[in-house]
Amino acid sequence: MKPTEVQPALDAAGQTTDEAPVFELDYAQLKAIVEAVIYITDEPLAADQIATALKQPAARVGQVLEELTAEYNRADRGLTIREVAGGYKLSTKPEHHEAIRAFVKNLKPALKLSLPALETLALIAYKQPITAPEVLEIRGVQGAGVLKTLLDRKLIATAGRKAVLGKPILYKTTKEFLVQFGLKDLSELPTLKEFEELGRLSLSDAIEEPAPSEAPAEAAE
Amino acid sequence: MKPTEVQPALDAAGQTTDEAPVFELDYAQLKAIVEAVIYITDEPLAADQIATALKQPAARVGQVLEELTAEYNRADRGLTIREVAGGYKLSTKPEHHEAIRAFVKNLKPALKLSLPALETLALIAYKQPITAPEVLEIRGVQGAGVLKTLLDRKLIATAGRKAVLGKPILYKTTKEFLVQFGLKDLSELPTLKEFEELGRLSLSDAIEEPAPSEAPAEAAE
Amino acid sequence: MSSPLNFHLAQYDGPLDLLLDLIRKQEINIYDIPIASITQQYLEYMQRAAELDIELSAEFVYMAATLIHIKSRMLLPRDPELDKITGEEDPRQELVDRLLEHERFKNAAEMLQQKRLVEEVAWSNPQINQFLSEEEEQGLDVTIFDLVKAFQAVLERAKNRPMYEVRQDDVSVPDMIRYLENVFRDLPKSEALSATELFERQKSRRAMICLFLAILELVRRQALVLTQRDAFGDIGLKKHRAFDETLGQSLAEAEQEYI
Repeated sequence: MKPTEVQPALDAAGQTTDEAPVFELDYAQLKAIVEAVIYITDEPLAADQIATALKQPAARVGQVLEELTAEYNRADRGLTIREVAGGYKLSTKPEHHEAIRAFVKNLKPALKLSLPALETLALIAYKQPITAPEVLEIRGVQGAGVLKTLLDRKLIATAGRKAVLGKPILYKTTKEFLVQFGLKDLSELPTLKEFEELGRLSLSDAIEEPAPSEAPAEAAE
Repeated sequence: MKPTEVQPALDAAGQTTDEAPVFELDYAQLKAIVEAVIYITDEPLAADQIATALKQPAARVGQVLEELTAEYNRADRGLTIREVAGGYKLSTKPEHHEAIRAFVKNLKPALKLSLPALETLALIAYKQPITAPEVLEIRGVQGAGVLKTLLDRKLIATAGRKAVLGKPILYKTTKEFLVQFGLKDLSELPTLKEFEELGRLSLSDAIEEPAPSEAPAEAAE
Repeated sequence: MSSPLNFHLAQYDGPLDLLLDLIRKQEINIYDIPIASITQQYLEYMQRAAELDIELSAEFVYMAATLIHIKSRMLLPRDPELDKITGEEDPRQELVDRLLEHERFKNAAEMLQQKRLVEEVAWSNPQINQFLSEEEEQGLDVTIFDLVKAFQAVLERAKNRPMYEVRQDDVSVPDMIRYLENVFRDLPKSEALSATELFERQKSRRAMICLFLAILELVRRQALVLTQRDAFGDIGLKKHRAFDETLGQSLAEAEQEYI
């Protein structure tokens, strides 16, 4: 067994915490418990959530998480700890899906979103908070039914009302959206500008382009 | 995503196949896959079951299982591979159960309500102030404990008495209700009309049918 | 090269989708759209759709009008004086901006789809249920949206439910037995109703007395059971196992006794 490391109790800000941990956990024990709690929970666990619940300094938990993540990433491991929606989540590695399928029948096929639904979701992700009329305006189609589907699947949620005439409801993406799409946070989304470049590259005739004056792309936020 | 059913990985005759492995798996890959399948199946997997499904020699799989079991048994691991009912199964180590239970208790759970509670809360939110008999009248059914649950969770509060026979108590939603649902004030609640508009406009379903051909989008609405 | 119209009809999610497809398939420079020919192709598509009885939404018609309007503006000689004031505005500019924006989100949607594909083959097997007590396990994760849905469902149900009207003045015990039958019929056996609430719901003293007698009658005949969670707690009423069998008989006998 690994000797208990001399670890100054540091919190996130790098300051020593005054409270003594309730359980005296040595490093190996802490690591084991962190692994166990990530294994059992269905939602991504944030590092500070773990630290608070276990009454441990955030820095210590952070170190454990880093170590665990690295260990799971080794090629001879079938599981992986990924950072999703601001937390850590255990799952099988995508590359083994063929083999896993041989063991587990009826892997519930996820309801697939149609392209219009995905486009609407993308729009909301990049322009949030945004109202339904604004979504329809940009998409150029009457597709409010898509919004209902996204709400039903908890990929988007309401976010108050916009202070304009009629006070329309604002929508934003949810934590579930980050989970379903494996995103750490919204800033992990590529910027819209990158998609523009992509579109322009697919334009094969290399005609001189009048550089668009005002780049309409925004940073994801 | 969660698998639902375990499929015994035996071929029709229920025998281990002699055929050469279809996938050439190196040792690290095999180990990773075995770890993944033991994690994902809820029922214990027998060694020969795994060997058959992966078309691997039983001895090789046995060795992998032994190695995995030994690795998980290290003190800094929170999980363990146990032999149960002639098979292998991943679970948390019993010595951490106390800590895990404490951890789960500490998790701030999402606002969860039973369907009767949700319906009652919805009625109170939209019709407040409202009396218990009125709620009963509209819902048609009324669990006796629902109002108490909502009161206990501080989602509703009393708001005086109604000046009718029996002077029934009036109920209204609380500040905690607003906090839980992320509302600035009650005017941010979506109206039924807004909600119906979302539904009515759902001309095309946003859920994709099992993808036909390469049509990039759903039928135009 | 195949005709640009050689596509599966009605696969477009709106006019922007169609236009973008026409432009990209023919490798047209989006910043210099030959508006006349694109308009013609667009109208041909609409015509083909009409022939095949494919209904196009109003947005397709509106876009056709927009295209024709742009085309006519392109044909008009430009007034150099006006250009000085308003700036050299290309009549196509707004459309191009919308198309580019649309394309960006199409690409973003594809990116999301790719990410989703990876997620779909990464499986989790959380075991939290083993560590939850029974009561914690139940319940829904709720949002405002669920709240509106629940409200709508309740109103819908109330609208469709045949209400058993108890007249105020001459209400009787059999009336109240029928009333209780109505209230309990669709209730699951495990769910208890608050007796207090049932009483509060009555509009007259006489109705309350009849309800009280009806409850006593049904409890005696084992159609209902009384429950109480804690001492001095609210009295609840639940269906007895034999609810269905005993209720009819109770009613028949009460009709004779209480006339």
